[in-house]
Amino acid sequence: MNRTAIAIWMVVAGFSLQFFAYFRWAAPLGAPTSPAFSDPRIPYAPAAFIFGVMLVFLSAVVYELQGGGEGESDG
Amino acid sequence: MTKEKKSGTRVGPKWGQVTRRTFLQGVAATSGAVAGSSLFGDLITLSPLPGESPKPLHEDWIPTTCWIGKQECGMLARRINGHVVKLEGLPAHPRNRGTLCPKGIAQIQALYDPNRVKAPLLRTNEKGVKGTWREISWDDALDLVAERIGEARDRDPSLFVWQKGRSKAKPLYDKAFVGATGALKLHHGAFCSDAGYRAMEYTIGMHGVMHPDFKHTQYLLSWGWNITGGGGNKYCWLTWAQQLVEARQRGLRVIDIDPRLRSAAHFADEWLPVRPGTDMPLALALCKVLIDQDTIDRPYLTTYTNSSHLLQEDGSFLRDDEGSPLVWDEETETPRPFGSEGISPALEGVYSWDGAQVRTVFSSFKDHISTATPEWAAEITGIPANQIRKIGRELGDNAMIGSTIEIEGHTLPYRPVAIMAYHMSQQELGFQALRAMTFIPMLLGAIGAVGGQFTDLTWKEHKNWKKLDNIEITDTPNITLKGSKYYPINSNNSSLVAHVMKDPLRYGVSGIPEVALLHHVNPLGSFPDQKANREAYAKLKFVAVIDPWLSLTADLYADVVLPASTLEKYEGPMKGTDQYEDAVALRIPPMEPIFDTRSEIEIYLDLCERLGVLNGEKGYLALVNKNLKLKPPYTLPLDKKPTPREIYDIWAKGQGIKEGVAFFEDNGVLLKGAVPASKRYPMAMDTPFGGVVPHRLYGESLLGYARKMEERGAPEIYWRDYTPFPVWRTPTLEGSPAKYDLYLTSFHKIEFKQSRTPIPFVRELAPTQVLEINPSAARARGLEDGDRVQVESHNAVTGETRKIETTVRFRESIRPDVVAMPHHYGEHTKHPWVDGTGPTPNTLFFTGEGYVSNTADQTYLVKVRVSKAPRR
Amino acid sequence: MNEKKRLPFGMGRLGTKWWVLVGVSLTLVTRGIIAYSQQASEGEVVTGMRDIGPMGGAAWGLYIVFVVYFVGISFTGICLASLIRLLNLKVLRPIVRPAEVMTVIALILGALAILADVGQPGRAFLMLLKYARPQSPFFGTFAMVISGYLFGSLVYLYLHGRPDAAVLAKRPGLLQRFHRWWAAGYGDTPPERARRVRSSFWLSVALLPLLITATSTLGFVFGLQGGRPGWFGSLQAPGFVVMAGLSGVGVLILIAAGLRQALGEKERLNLELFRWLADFLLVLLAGYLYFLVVEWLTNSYAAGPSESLVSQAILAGENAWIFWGSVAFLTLPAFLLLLQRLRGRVSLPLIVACGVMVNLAAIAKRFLIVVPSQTHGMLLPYSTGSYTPSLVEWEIVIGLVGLGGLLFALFVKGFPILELDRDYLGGTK
Amino acid sequence: MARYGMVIDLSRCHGCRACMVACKVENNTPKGSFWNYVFRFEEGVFPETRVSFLPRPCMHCDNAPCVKVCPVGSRHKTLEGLTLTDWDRCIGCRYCEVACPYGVNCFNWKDPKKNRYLDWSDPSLEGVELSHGMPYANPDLDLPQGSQGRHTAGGGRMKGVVEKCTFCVHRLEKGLLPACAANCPVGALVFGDLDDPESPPSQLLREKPHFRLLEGEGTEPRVYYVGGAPPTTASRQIEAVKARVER
Repeated sequence: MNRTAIAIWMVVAGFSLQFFAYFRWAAPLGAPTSPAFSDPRIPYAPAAFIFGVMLVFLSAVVYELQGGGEGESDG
Repeated sequence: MTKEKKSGTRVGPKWGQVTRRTFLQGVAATSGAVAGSSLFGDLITLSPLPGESPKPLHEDWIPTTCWIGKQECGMLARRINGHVVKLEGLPAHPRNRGTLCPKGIAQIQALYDPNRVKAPLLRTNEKGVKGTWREISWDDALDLVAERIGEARDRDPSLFVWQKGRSKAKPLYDKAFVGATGALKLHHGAFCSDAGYRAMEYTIGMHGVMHPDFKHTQYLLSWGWNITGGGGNKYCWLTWAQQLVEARQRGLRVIDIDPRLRSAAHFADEWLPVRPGTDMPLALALCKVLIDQDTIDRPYLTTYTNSSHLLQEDGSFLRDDEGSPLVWDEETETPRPFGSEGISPALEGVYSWDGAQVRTVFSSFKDHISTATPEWAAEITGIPANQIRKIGRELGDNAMIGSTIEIEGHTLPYRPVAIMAYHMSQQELGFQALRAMTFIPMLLGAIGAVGGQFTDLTWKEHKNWKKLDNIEITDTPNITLKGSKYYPINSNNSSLVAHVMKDPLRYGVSGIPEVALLHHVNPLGSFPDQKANREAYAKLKFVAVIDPWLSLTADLYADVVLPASTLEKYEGPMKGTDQYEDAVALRIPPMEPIFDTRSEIEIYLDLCERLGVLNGEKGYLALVNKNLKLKPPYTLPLDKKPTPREIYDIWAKGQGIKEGVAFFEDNGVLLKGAVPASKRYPMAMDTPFGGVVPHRLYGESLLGYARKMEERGAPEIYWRDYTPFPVWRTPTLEGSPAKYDLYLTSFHKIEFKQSRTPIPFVRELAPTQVLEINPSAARARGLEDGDRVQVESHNAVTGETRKIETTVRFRESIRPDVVAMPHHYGEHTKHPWVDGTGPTPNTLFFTGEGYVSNTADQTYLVKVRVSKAPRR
Repeated sequence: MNEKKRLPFGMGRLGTKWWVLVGVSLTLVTRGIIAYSQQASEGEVVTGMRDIGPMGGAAWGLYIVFVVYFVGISFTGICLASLIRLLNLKVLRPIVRPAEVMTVIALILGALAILADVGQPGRAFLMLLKYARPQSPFFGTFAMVISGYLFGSLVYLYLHGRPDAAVLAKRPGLLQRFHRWWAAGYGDTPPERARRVRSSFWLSVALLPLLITATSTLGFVFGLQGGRPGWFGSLQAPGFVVMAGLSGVGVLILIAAGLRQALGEKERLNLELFRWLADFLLVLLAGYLYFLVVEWLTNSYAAGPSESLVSQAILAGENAWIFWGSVAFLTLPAFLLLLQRLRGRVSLPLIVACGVMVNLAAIAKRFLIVVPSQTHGMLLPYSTGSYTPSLVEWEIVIGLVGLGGLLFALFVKGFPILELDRDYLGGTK
Repeated sequence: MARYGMVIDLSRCHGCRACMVACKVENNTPKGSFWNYVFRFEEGVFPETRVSFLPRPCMHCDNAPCVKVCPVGSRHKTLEGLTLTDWDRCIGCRYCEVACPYGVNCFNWKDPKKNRYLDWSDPSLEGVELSHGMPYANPDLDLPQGSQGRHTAGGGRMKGVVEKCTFCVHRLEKGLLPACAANCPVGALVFGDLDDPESPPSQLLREKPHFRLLEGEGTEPRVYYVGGAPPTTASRQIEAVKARVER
């Protein structure tokens, strides 16, 4: 896969992760009337959200560091 | 008792089906499972560690009776593994019906308070300074105390004085112990409402201070009554509060008469901020309004009071040869003995008889108060004349004179107006002020009527009714000055005791006690005039103190301190009535004492044993039998020292309870059903008012006292207030120089009232001493809320001044010429929640001539000046 | 040349001034650690904070003030860096790296300040990853500001540092492995350069809105609270953004001035650059003063009774000296900078003084936002509360500032604090 | 399912503060921490003054600001209408505390074991087992509560977490009233199922005009007041307690 595709894929995946984590997996939004509002619907949804944010930024790293230059990434 | 018995506090359906659970032990669970709790705080959780089996907890409920206050509410102690974890109200108990006041709940801390006296203490330093102590064994302590008491008693029983604050088992302490040892007995009476008690005993023959018939009263003068802050007569707080609220929901109107809006504060429709110490003129003016508007109950006055008695010129009753007082019979136009059949006595009138002029008491009273107009009273009391008239009119309207009501088949007078008063008798003219106030329901015919004026819980003649009428004056009084030419009527603990101790010869007292046993009493802290008390108690050669905490008195003057239990003991029996329903209860120890403390009964049994007065026909046990009214076969054997539990077991069986004390251990309280109208309403009784008739509008014997006192050479200051009708005069304290421009009065708080104990929960609610002052008065002195101030009191008789420092607290609801301080600060020592909480106002009050009533009862009123505290 | 053999910008050489900086910082950090261990063992009873209500305290105090302050600084750092790159502002180019470093360090300090504040710091990480709720405005602070934004800034710093790292990676020495790791094979080839430019652009594009969102979220932490008079309001978030800009530019001025002094880089960090920064400051000051007037007008015109109590406490009560002090420290710089601008002069000491003043004003303003609404903004008639930071709180906060200095000092010695010129070491290439 | 609430009859309240002490003993709250607070107010200028009282438990709001802001869902609403704190989850950020307009939250500023009323570790109490640093600890409080089995009952559990009134969730489970309501000597605190029209609080609400505190904040409290008026800016607090935590 080429670096642009990977990067774009990561950005899309990251934002999707953020979206789903925020709106679908984390504790629901709205007037908190029951215990359901205190627990994420999927465990560790907040971690997924943060991972999504990281994924978006990591895409830039991947984009730049993806093999193909003159040196090997030893990072 | 199992917890299923606890009822009355359930909510709807349960959401979880939890019945009896095995509890995880808190300690094991938390501390066991905590990992890495150092730097980042406790890391969760409660599941027990593997291999650690959860300890089963055993829960049970023990019924008992509150120890902290005076009204003895029923309690349930929740125990876990034998230790009390909570005290709740006992639902069945009429006085509190499943609830407790803040002190009641808080007393759980007393059970575990490590600042209590935990073993008998022997003083190791000189007296008069903070004590240093050595713990000794009970045997050594009791031996020492008994030896010193015995040694004094052998010389003269009156060298031994027993003084109590508040005790809960009169038959075993006041009567049996005092009886067996022949001790001179002192108590807190003069520092309580005793002037009021004497006034009621003398005027209507009942023991108590005025309170209403809350189920029926419609119009209430709340006169210095401290419902929201402190309690009242008979009960310390809770029962009155419950009844007041129900009455308010029913539509009771409340008029609050008080220099400081506290009494019934939230529940008052109108506030009359009366100048302190001027209640008598207000009462007299109200009497005049009632008479002027003719809202008086003539049949009651004629039949049940001495209003119709004929007075001779010299102020004595016109009597027949047998000495019976005479009334003017309008039928025959002759004087006839009061109470004769078939006569129609005149209430008013001036008649000639036997060449002399006689007039009825009522006519004389009318003359006496002819100048007591609302305008006159307004000048003195600060209450506008039209407001006095309005209250008088409302009293007259609400009294519904002439109306009756049917109760339990009795047709009874219905007069739904009453006065509630308690410690407001603590003023120089307190005795006469209370008499004047009693005249108001007397004129309205409300004494003992349905909805009317009540005093005691039952209509039973008090022994003082007759005793006070028999004028007996002795030339050799003891330190109480009872029967002396100075204070002939007093509660056998005049507030003069300290002064007499200092200078007995001045009052003709030949000797003072040498050995004292102080039972839950702290005169140095809780009686006014700390200075006089210090000097007096310094004269005692040996002082033993029975108290759970180290009181100021104990710390300064005790030789031995005997640590008493608090709640954890058998004690009683205690009345459980709330006026309307009768009950009797016992105090049951809800758990084993933690410290080496003993119940007072045990202490007295041991002391009597050592003194050799336990057994025998006149011994302690015989007196206990007598005072508990124990009848064979349920009497204590006189040759064997019983345990307190055995005493109550026999008592309970004697009451017809076959389970004995176990009944109370299971139920806490024995309910005796509703108080019947025939006991509750005097007019429903076979002899109305229990035979206490006529009520004394005119105090003939008071005049007699004055004459005899004068005859024996007592100066006028002592006898001037012994007048047959209440006579207003300017109180002595007004003689202080003008710069002492504020009245200082004191008050109680619900957090401490009658508890005298350093309990952290309530100390936190009311942490420190303050001086309440009206902001306008404060600002005129350059003071702001929270400023430190110096309060200096002045004695108008001796010129002495006293000073304390405290903190200003603004209150709009106080007369601008009055400042007020709460009690119960600075009375105990060696307790982290009491040390440094501030001075007691008792430091500022004076006792002695001018600052006691004619019945030697304490005045809690003094002129002071308030200024910014000097910088240190 | 001798110059060429040595590492640039004082890297690797530990001079006296550096040791003094490190020594002072370490002292502060040590004191902070001691203070924090006190707090950790005794609990936050060692702070001046107490419960709102009967206890009459403020539940948030100096820690939260500095969370807001640190995050604000970081915002400006990355914001300026992005703008400079996006708009290719040549004059300001030299402060791009200091700004990026400032961002990362300030965010770390912000995160630590939050840890200092919470009662269960050990738990906080786990519970937040497990349970964090988007509905809580803190979600923004925790998830976006601290994690997302910190990560983003690190990526930004990292990628922009690669060319320099690549250059330095060629030099033998202690730091070679570090630089080699950082360079990650960057060869400065034209495609790499192109990628560099492209990713840089997109990163900036991605960062800027995140920044505004994140900083606004911090405003929402307060602005969404209807129950605290003085907090609720739509101006809260934009106000936070502008104030963040002020404090950030202020700190950047100090850093730039410090570097100019310490490194003797009078050419790269020239007065023109400071003029630009001063202009930024002036514009932001004007903006903020506008907000201030609007806020004050609104409050005095139609504030509810509780709002009035809070503004009363701020304008005339016990906090008045802080308020009027901050107003003075905002208007005085504005006046001085305007005067300087009109006279067409550039005075470095004056600009530095303005930087110091706006930072003090920023801390003071944050204090006024956080505290009086708690102590004086009670909607039930509790007695008025009070809050005075305790010594422990000051020590921890100053320790954090010290930690910032320490991290900066360490960075400076390990990586070029100013971007290397294109032809740097060109000869050896 | 029952949805609980409380109606406070101000015409009955004496301001005696027994509810505050009952709460303290039942819930083992540490020094300075008042889950239920009874205001004593004074209004007016002499002689036209008025004294009134206002008990303030947690309002258990239906639209609770504290629940909204809690970052970790420790503060939550139960199906029974209670607003509870899971002290196993609380991270101690005190956001609930600043969000609450009623001032009901209590943070454990120090280790509760070291914040008890007396030094219960005194050697003279050797025979008494201490739990949570006190001799009269309520064992029910350590148990998980409700359908979710969360640790929500009691106070003084651990350092660095926020606690507040739970309406005595552990007592409700046993079918008992909250300690304050069960004890109120004058029946001013009326507790029960507000969804049940026959429950005592529902009946009281039908009979008397009522209000809730800070109605304008939109918090929808489950605590109602009858028989009085809300405090105003003219209400001066008198006789404030000593709510202090010291080092």
